[in-house]
Amino acid sequence: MMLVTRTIKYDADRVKGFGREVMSVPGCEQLSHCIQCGTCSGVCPLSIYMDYTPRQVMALTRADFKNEVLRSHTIWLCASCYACAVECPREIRITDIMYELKQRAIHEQIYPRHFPIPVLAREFSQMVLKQGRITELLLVLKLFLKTDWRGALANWRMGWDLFKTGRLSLAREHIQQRADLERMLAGVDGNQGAGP
Amino acid sequence: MSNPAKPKIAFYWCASCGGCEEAVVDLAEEILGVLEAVEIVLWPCAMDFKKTDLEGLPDRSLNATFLNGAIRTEEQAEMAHLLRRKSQLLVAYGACAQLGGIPGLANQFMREEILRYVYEDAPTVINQDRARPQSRFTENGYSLCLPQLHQVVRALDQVVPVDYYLPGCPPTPKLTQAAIGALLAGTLPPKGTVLAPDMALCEQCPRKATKPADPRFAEFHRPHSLNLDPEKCFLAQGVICLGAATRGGCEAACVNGNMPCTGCFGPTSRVRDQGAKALSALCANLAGKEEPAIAQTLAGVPDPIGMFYRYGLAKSLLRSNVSSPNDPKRSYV
Amino acid sequence: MSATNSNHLRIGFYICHCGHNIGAVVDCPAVARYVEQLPGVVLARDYKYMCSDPGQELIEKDIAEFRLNRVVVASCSPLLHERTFRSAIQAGGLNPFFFQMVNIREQDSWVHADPVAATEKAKALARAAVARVGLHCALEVHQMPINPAVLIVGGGIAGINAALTIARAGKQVYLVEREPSIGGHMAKFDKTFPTLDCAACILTPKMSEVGVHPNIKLWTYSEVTRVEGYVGNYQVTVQRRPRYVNEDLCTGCQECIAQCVYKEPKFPDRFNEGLGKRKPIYIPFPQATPQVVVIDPEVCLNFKRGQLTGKCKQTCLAACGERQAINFRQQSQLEQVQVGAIIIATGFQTFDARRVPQYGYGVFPNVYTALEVERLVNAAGPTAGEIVLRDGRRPESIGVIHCVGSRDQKTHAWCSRVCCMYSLKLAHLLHEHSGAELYNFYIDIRTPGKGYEEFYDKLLDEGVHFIRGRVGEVTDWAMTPEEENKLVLRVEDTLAGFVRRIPVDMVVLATGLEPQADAPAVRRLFNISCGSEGFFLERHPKLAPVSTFTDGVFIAGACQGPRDIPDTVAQAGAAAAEVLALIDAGHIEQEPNTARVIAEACSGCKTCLPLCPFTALTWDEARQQAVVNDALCKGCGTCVASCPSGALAQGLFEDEQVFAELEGLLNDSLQDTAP
Amino acid sequence: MNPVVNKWQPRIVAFFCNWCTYTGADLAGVSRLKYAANVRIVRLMCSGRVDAQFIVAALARGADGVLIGGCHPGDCHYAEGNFKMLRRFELLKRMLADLGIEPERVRLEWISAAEGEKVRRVINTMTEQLLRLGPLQLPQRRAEWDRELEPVSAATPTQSL
Amino acid sequence: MKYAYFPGCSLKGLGRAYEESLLPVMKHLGVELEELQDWNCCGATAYMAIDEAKACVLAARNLALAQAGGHQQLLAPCAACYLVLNKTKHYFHEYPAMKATVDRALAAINLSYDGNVAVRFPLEVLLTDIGLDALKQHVRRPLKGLKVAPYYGCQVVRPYAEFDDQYNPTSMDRLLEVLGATVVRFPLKTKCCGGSLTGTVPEAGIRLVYILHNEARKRGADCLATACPLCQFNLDAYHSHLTAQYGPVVVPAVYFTQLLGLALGLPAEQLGLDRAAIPFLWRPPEPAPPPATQTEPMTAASGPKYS
Repeated sequence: MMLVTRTIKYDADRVKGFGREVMSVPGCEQLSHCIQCGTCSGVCPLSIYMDYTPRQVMALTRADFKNEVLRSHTIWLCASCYACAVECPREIRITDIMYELKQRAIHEQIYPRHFPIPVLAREFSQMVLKQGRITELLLVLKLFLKTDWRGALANWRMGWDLFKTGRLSLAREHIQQRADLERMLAGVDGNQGAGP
Repeated sequence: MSNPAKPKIAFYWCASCGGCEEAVVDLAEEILGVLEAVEIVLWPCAMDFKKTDLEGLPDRSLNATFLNGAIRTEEQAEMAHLLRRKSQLLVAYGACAQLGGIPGLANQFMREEILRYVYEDAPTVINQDRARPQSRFTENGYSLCLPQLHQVVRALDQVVPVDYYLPGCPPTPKLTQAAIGALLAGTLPPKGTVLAPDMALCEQCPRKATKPADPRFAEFHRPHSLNLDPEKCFLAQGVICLGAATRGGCEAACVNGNMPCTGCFGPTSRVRDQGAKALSALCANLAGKEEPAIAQTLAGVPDPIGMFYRYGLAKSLLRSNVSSPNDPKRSYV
Repeated sequence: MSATNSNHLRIGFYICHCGHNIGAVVDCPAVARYVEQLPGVVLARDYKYMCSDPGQELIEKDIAEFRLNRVVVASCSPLLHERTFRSAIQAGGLNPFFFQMVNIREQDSWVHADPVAATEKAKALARAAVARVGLHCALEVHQMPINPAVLIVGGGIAGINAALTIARAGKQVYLVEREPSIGGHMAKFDKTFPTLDCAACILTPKMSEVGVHPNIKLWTYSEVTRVEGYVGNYQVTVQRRPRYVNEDLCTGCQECIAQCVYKEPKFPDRFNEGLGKRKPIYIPFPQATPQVVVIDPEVCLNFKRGQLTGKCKQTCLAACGERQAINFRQQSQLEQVQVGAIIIATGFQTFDARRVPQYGYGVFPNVYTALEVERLVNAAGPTAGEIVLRDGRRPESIGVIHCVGSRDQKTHAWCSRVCCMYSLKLAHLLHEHSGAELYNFYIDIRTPGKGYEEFYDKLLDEGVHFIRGRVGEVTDWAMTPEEENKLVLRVEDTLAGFVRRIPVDMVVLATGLEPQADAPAVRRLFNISCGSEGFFLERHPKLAPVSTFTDGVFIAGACQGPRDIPDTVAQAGAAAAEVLALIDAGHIEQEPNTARVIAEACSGCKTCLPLCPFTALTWDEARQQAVVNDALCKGCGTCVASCPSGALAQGLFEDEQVFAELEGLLNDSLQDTAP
Repeated sequence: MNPVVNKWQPRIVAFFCNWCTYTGADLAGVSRLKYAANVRIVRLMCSGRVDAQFIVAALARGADGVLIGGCHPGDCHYAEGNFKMLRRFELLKRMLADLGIEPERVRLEWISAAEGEKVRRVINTMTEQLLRLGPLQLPQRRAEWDRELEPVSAATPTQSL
Repeated sequence: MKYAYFPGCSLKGLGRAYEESLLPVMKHLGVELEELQDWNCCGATAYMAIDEAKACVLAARNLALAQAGGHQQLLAPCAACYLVLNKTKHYFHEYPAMKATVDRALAAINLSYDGNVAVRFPLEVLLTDIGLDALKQHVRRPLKGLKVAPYYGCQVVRPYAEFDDQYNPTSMDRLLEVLGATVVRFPLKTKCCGGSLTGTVPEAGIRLVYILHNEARKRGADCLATACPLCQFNLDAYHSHLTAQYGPVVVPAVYFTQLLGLALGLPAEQLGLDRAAIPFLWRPPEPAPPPATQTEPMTAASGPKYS
């Protein structure tokens, strides 16, 4: 027997004002000018893996379909190569909009559990906050431990390569003025632009 | 001894240099004729009269008053009103009375600035306790009062209504005589008239023929900076002359003295603001087409106010420095 | 201000609601009530549409009934309806210049959102007009004779049509074309959409008619270099470049071409977009008008870098024989003509596809521009209509990319209007000529025109693929075997909702239309304006679409904005009609805003003399004063502003009128003097 | 400052040339661009017609700012009228500065018939600048100064002619 | 000439071969690099995803440090750092709010940034500040016969770089030609290498790496020249995955600075070439005898007179 799901959207499925909110963030203003030409998807190296194409994400965002957008894999697959941003005929900074959407997804805790990318982003930023610099080995280990530890095993050979060629140091990188970071970032309100 | 037959005339001076008084005297022997024809009841710089004498006269008992000088102080304003009341005709005599004149240039500064400079900042002043003249001063019972300086210098008709204007710094004897003549003969033009030709000076300028038909001013000189050709139009020599923007009637006195016209006769009847008009005319014929070139040419006009409003600032549309009270650079009193 | 001398004044004030255009923002009745109590005003009315006949009649009636001697109308821009109301007032028996118009639509109700502020502004503007109109004086309109000859710049389909229309009306036409032949872009096209009739077949007859028409002086290979004068009386200088062939002697037999020392055509052929070759001596294309050969001094052996060397056998001379039409010593010459009106029909140029590098034009040989394809599919083209690619292959699949250099902020923001339709046309022709599989990649299909949508339907029926998506890139790297040695288009099929890679043999770029590179120079030459995108600016988008802000200069065709052939021809007709209406009147009325010297005031200071760009100001030696030549004065008023003793005055813009206007604008105190 | 100032709105008098800037202002209207209602436009045939007298008269009569709009250099409908204005403007600016009038109060802009958007931008920015500068209001200021004449005239009333 | 030098985390870790080749090369060319005192992580793309404001502030600290050190020029060899620092500059100038945030944050640690420090990329410095003609003079061992696929990656030229074309950059091509190498036309020169996706979503990331290798190989390249530590890592470290998934497709991936070093005649072992997992064993032929005119390493200032 065939399983069917409802695909129709009711107005209740929208989060009214979401689109405007996003467009009010620095770098995202141009979204309102989108003509849905699909250039972004056409040049996106990862669009082939996305559940929604970048164009669709633009449309959904503008149309207030917040949940659909923030739950989509698209925003996490964006590798920030900026191809879309430079080719968009309406000069929409799609990459920046993707960042904004990622921030909101993280802010609202609605991204796929154990989905490595947001975890990486979080681990990365925490390490930067604490140490001021990144120690790649630690970062990778944390990532695997927090997502799937089998991944670490699967990659043992690569790890060995890197170690052997002296590219993975166990030394922990950090800056001297670690206190500075805190003082500096204390004034900065978290998630600026991510709205309420 | 006062003779009812003779018309009564008064001469008075306010903020002025006295040059206008000289001009009256310059009537030379003609003055005798005048003295024959009229009775002078007030002439402070020549004869001794008291304000009380004047106040004693019935209103409108003076046929005419020739008042020179601008109005700068309370006292001058008061005298202007008094004379207005006593006279049938009030004549603004000379550039200062007509336009504010040289004293009007003071309107470039706030009164307080002027006082501060004169009594404190001027290099030659020693005045530790920063004393300023007081308007009232009492010393063992005697109380003296000093007239207050007004905020701005005014032309006569900015204080009291004026019937006629005799332009010039000073007016020429010819114009003065003609005016008195017309007064005596009762052939004066309609009130409000300026008693001089209503055509710009160029018309009677001896150098008119040498005026360039296509000036493209690239550089301006100041009269002292080169020795001037006594025949050639000043503009042709790159020296700014306001003759074209100034009422004639002076017989081109300055030009004949090989100096450019500085505008003491004021604008013609069709111009409201002599300086702005002169500026519009002169600048239109500059050579430059871009800001830098234009600015370079205009660097030859270091002091536009002094150049275009030498006599007319008080009577100009803007009248004076307009710095607003909230301007830190300036201070009101 | 008028308050002082208002006793004799009887001013009528009218404020127009213009439907909701003004009425919805400005409280018109309130303004009327306010103006009614201004000095000199005897009546003030508000009315729905002042420009309507009833509106005008209302004014006429009131003038008689209330003995009005001045009229003020507050409505739209004077540039739109000043003449309308002046004639209404004239009909009412008043001098038409006892009138002042107040612009409360374009410059008030349409630009301000706040009704209160807009209404206050309307009051101030009305106050100013009332103050000003009191000082208006009766003026006479000067009439000036108009030269009936017409100059037309550009010999494309627009210029050709305008020229023929005017010539048929019996007027002398000078048609100037930059290229060696007239015909413009249309001559290059194969078929025209949507009817698919052959461009040459419908254009050639018109071209030859231009060539032979007694009333048309055709100057090809020529450019206008100088324009002086004013409406009705322009002096135009035309430079005719040397083609090294005497047009009157050449019969177009082309023997010379056959006999040229170059046995084979060797040089890229502009007319064929470089796809074909020609000899140094050539005729641009078979139907060229005039049928006269041209010698290209850049490549002719008889020249070196354009300079005559005589280092050639000059076999062409021999071929021409005693006709002696060929003249290597020919120099460029200047022609002077007097005309009363000018039509500019300089057309467009196509967008340079190299500016969109991701589509690989100039990198991949098999990427073509649409104009190239027009020649490629043309039976008279370099391949005689065979679709043979630059690399010799015959395409099995072809992709047509729409909107190249259109609707793109980084190149041109505008829609070029014709690309959709010509892309459909080319898709059809390419399919017809090659049997290849056709893909059209579009953002939106725009077919607004008679029979256009039907044509789209026809294409759908022919099985042409339409993929809604702007192509990301054209590349030559393959992911799959079938992509090897192909051009691959990566695009989102936005209707299907996923990304596709589509391999093709040939790519056609539907390049957009843009202003000619020298449009700014032409604009300056004729003293007209350009829009922000660079096309020539019409006087009014709806009411004066072929007029410009310079009287007597008109525009037609794609020089004013992208448009297709039907629209261009229609516009050319409109321009021709405007010109005929202008010159058939025999004279033009000159706005009485000219300058005048007040004789009893002019001191002869000469300040004004050098200021007039039209030499309307001259020196009267006898009277030692300046004098104004009314016919030459264009009424700018620069001299008036510059007269140091106020001895110059300007009709309609007297100093006192402007001062009164300022007084009115700024004197709010009048607000309190309500009765 | 005092409450009066709060509801004070600057008044700008604009002298626009008929061919470029006035038409550009019409275009702004046709394009329904919204801008500050503080401007009052006076139409002249050419910016070259703008006599410096007009500018000072506007200021003297109570304008807080004056805007002059002409064709771009090289585009003047009368060939060079806009240059004549530019030359006057350069000196006028200095003259006004000497009289304490802030340079922002008098502005010369080249605006073509196609630049409705620029009309909007210029008028809005100028309005903002004037709001920051505060009122000029010369007539009010004169009245305030002329009060120093009152005691005298009160003491000795003069019959008017 | 002198530049502040911002290595970034990668050049101390996975990408240390980049630094190991960059420093000697620059030294040899008379370019003085002064490492930024106590620099911190630029924030990179990951941080942008968490908090744009914080990311900008982090990056701004480095710009401020450069300014404090009296530098006008900041050299950022890592493409990601280069982009983030530039992006921060842009936001700093475009958005007053962002500027205010940055100013406030920096003030808290007694630093300030006036927006004037220029962020430079090695390719840019080599081509514009030194110049190819001057560089030519330094080539000791031309890379004769080496076929190189120039791979810029995305963030070197997009979206902020002004020194080269966004669609078809050529600076590396021109450099490699001067070094005597044969540059193959590589249409994927600015395509994405997968970035961090290789680790997080391998099926997506590694496919992108494969495409690059495959196309380079098909075009007969002996190696891919990269200008970004992450690109190099992706192209190099996943070779076993690639071979397992797609068969023998990999070509060596080296930093353009390593090739430059070889051409300048610097000893191969000092260029970190041995850090690659896919061995790059090609070496240029023996040097030609040095021209008489040439003596001590030349500085860019004296450059032109040789050319």
